Amino acid sequence: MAQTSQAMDKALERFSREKLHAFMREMLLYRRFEEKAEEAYAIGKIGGFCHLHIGQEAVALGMIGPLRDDDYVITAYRDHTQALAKGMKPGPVMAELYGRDGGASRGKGGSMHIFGAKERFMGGHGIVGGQVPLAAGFGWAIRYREEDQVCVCFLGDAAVNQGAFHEALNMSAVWKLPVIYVVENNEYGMGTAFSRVSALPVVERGKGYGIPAHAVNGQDILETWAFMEDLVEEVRGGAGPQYVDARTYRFKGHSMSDPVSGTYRSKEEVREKTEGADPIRLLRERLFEAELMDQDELEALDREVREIVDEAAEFADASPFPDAAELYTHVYSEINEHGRLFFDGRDR
Amino acid sequence: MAQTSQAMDKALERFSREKLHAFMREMLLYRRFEEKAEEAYAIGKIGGFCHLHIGQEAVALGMIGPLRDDDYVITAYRDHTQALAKGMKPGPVMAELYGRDGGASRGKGGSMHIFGAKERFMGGHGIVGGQVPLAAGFGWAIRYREEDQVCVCFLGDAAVNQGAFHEALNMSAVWKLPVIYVVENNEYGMGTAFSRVSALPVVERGKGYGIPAHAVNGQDILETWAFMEDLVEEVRGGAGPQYVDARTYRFKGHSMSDPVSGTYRSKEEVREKTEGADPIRLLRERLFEAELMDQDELEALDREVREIVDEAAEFADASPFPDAAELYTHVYSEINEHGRLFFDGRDR
Amino acid sequence: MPVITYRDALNQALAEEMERDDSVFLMGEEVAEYDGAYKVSKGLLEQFGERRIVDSPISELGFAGLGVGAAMVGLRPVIEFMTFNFSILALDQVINAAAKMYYMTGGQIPVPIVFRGPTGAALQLSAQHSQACETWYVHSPGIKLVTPGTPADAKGLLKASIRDNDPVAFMEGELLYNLKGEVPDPDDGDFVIPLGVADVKREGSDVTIVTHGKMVNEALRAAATLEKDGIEAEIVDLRTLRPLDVEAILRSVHKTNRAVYLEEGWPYVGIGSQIVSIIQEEAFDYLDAPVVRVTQADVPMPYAKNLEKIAKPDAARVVEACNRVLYRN
Amino acid sequence: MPVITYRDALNQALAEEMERDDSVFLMGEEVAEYDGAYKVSKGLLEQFGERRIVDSPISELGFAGLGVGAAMVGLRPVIEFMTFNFSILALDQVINAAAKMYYMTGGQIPVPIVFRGPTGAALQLSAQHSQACETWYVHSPGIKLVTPGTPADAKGLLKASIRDNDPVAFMEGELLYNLKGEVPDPDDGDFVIPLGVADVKREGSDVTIVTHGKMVNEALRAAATLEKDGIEAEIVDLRTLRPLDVEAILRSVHKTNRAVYLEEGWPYVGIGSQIVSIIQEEAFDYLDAPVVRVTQADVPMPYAKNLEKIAKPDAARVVEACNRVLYRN
Ligand SMILES: Cc1ncc(C[n+]2csc(CCOP(=O)(O)OP(=O)(O)O)c2C)c(N)n1
Ligand SMILES: Cc1ncc(C[n+]2csc(CCOP(=O)(O)OP(=O)(O)O)c2C)c(N)n1
Ligand SMILES: [Mg+2]
Ligand SMILES: [Mg+2]
Repeated sequence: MAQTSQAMDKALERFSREKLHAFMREMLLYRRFEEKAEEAYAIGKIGGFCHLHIGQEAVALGMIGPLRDDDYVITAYRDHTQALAKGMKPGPVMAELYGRDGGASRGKGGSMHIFGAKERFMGGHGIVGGQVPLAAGFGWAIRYREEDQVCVCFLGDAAVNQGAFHEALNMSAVWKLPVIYVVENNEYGMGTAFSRVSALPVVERGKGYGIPAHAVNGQDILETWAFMEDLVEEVRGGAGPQYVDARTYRFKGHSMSDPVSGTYRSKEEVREKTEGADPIRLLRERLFEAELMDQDELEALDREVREIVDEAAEFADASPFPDAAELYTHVYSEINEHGRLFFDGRDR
Repeated sequence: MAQTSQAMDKALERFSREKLHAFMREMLLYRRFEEKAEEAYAIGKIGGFCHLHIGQEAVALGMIGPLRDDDYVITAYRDHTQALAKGMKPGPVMAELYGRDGGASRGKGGSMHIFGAKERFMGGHGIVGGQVPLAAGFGWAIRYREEDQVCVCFLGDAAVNQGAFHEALNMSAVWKLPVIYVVENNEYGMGTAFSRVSALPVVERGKGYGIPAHAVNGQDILETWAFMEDLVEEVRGGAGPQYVDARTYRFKGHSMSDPVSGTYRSKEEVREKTEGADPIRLLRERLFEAELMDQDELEALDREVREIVDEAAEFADASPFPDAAELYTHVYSEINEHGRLFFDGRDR
Repeated sequence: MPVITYRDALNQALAEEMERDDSVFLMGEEVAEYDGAYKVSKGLLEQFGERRIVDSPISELGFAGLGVGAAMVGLRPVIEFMTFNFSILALDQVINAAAKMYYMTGGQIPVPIVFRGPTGAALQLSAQHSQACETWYVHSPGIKLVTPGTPADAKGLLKASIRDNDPVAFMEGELLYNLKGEVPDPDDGDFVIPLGVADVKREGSDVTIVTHGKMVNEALRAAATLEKDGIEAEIVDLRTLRPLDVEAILRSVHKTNRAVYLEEGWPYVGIGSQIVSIIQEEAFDYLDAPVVRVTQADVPMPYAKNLEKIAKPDAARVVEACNRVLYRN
Repeated sequence: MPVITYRDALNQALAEEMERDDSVFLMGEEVAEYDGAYKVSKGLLEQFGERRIVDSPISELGFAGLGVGAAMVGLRPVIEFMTFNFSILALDQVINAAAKMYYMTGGQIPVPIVFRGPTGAALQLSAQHSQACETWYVHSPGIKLVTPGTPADAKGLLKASIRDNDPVAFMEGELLYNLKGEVPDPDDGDFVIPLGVADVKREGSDVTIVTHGKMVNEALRAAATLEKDGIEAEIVDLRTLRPLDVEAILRSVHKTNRAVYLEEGWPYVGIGSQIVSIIQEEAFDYLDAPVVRVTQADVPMPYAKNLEKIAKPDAARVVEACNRVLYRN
């Protein structure tokens, strides 16, 4: 106990009080944002698949926070909080979930396809593992241009069984691409425990590529942030690709249409995790214990982020649905002057 | 020198004189068969892509010879000698290269698609890596039926960079399938050295799956055979999937249309290998040295296999081209009584 | 006749065929412990055990190929794609292995496998999850393609597909799983619908609506509207796209002299283009108007509810199309 | 004008565009050290170095995706598939990433990439290596498809494709690489052919042969035969299949009232089915006979020389088809 507590203190020392408060504020923002999305989904304002990141906030913040604005981030469909972490405004993100014209992707992408080109948040991808080669492409472009950005590519634990992962990791190693592959290892792909479909644990699955593998406690923001801060500098300095097993847990169902627990994981398991491994709670306990934050401060932060989230929802609500004419915009970025590009008369 | 010589003797001890002669005879057969194919290709009797196995005979023989008749073998397009090793008759194999009705696949498959269902030689596949999941399927079926066959799946070194390889190896490990994946590591995929497109050597590329990895000198028939004899029994006994880096060398160009050497490998390198690592020469030297074979015996064996190969070529030559009506047979194995299955009138 | 859902009809078909033949097994993501992402395999794990109901890793290319391999040596795999959208990753094994195997082995090795799962759009699943995949599968000889639009067809055709000795792509629909309809009682004997037989879902003499899959239901809605206007539409549900019941199409066109093709997918080189081509070539003199096609808008599927709605073909657009071929405005 | 091969025309186009724009690079199997499996990139490694001419591992899905990623952040990758047969493995990245990206980002992220390589059959390469892949690529909105049949078209269209801001599939032919033809001298200025403009490769008034890619040359042979018989065939080479020069097709059909579609690929839901559908819908009253299609036999490509020959569409069959639409026997 005493030892743990000491260790905690040590970890805290690395960060200023402001920074630690900012960590709390950010993670609260992500949490409240997702809760708002959950609410909105329940009343039909959001449709389709909607995958919440609740429980995994310390991965998003810790792995993205230390990046520069011009670094790249890409992930799968569970993408809301990563988008926020990379600097996207909550309003356009929420409006995208609502499918409105003010959405980041003009309402065309939805929950699974949040993009912020300006913020270098590169989506939001729906095919499991599909984003991994794209990330290698960003890394390729960085090297090609002889620049010093890095790319962080998130993927789920289940995605390591995709061929795309294998091919991309090998290429990254061969060409020493500045890409950090972060597996958000929440132990399950939908209702399937990782260990049931993989003979080795996540951290070992990067072994065949000559890429350094790391494991980190993804529920501890102090650990994820510190780890990433160091790693990013190494990669920026030319260390080449990295593979990170970020151990975390999904508190909610796979998507809004799936149960939180069931045949694939027990209520007890979920309770144990939500109580014992909540990144926000863990940070709070440590900050309170070290007297770096008190209840009032916490509540003030929470009020602040709730307001932001409410505003985001209001922004989304106020944003119009896309005009019908938008159906045919953005299919091509270049409309060649000759020939027919569309084959349905476009007279809808 | 003395040491090497002793080691040789030791390896020889495992096998009877008859067996050792059979090794020589088989490898000579493969060699002569391929040389005949080369000849036939040069005069237009064989067309398309034709990939010779010359130089790699000790892999085919050593890895297939120890199998039972009811075990499965599958490989890529470089498939002639594996087919022979699995018990297919040289005549139908040659006739297949000639594209004749008497060919193993009735002339429809050609060099890249030799199949012998009866002999459980499962092809002959043209998409790099494509045969690997199929092999897992054979392993699956063996387990499903609670039988005790094993499957040997050959693949080229370059094929380990395919996603199919990754996905199949993981599944094999999860389900403990009785499949031995043998990488015929001839150092090149067409004109690309393996080390240029992979950050780790072949033997390390199986690391991420929890599958035992082995390396063997693929030019030494005594080694490949002994190794496989033991391994097959382990796998038959339930040891699960295995991964083998069989180090070998392709003496000819990638296919008949490619140069033997060029920008990607030097003449010197090829000369060194063809002289120093020819599996037939190596065996001959050892047998002669140990006085287990003499020049006359060798020549008799060679005459014998040349005759077989000549007969195969005669068989192929005498076999008619497929009848035009064969164009539409074997597209479907079941012609449903209703509806149209073909859409070109079939009136050609 | 009992009224059951399309989902339960599929479930019955699977259970009956697995009961009947030990070589049939089901593999795919979430099919076992989770009862299937859309609960099609509900209860089957309990009934048949882990040997035959198998959760796979998310490795579409890999497990499709594993299935092909298993079929090559005599098993009868049913491979579930959670949706056919993801099957594009597996297409190489479907086309280059499954579809071509029997031919390139000169008839030595048949591949009796079924690839099944939903195709096309559900609701607001956006561009990567809303694709009708028929064209990719049907273009290639060597494979059969089945697209049932009702519970009875789902059951009878899945049973036939599992018994078929060739690779069959069997395309369902997320929005169909809850659809209810009459399906013969299992106690009344084996209910199998042969591949290659279209079904006239509604008789009519004024215009033919040819369609397949879930659009059958949209066609029925359109026909109901047209009826109020005195127009009797005949609905030809192709049910299987390869083999294709060309005679059924021609029979109806000979009667009505006007045809509309309705499909969920994109227009360019869609199934409809092929049907138009057949009608044009084989019923040229019977046509009183060019065949009109109703399809998804020629765009990736947008997420926004209002855009998605106008991107999808619907009954109203079918009515318009029928009016157009009838030269009514 | 200089006469050069189709291969050299492509090589010139690559070199000129790489010279012009540092963001263009070429990646694929064997493209660098080996000068390309078909020598299209001969000398480019020497000229542009390893940074821009890159040998990839045999990882089609991976390097196609890497290319898409690089394009998303502003590079202009040219991704070579050794042949499009192997690109089926990469189709997910082509369709689900490249083609849909601009749309699902709401116009934030264009994907200026070219996927190129040979499609269709060469000689006796058998089922897995002889597939015409047009249908798979053109069905999906968001991608463009270019199929040049001559050296000049190869050069002018490849340059346009590289400059285009959308994903372009650029399909060549193994049997075209040695084809010679006139190509404007590079010293006479930039030679670029806009996408979407068909080319009448031969004028005629009796029958229209619409075609694309390497079949253009087969059509020319057929026209020469027909000419001896007093039939003047007009050959409309589409050159690009998306965008499609519909006007050029209609113009010719209005003149000849008869049309044949010739393509290398399979018939079922082939490009021809779509062209028939367009002609039927937009030139219904101009047609004196149903459009006839000439395609590959609806079978996987056989290896045997004699079977392969009859499986492929050829000039003789085009002549037959023309006679059929002309009601001559
Ligand atoms: C190629 C592919 N196969 C299947 C799916 C359906 N699917 C969506 S998410 C998912 C589970 C992914 O789990 P994981 O990668 O661990 O990410 P997590 O959801 O846990 O964040 C599946 C099977 C898909 N989107 N893409
Ligand atoms: C998926 C795929 N990509 C590319 C090719 C073209 N190709 C045929 S063989 C080959 C090289 C394979 O090398 P390797 O696996 O080492 O086998 P080897 O030829 O050395 O026996 C390539 C690139 C192919 N057939 N399939
Ligand atoms: Mg997970
Ligand atoms: Mg090799």
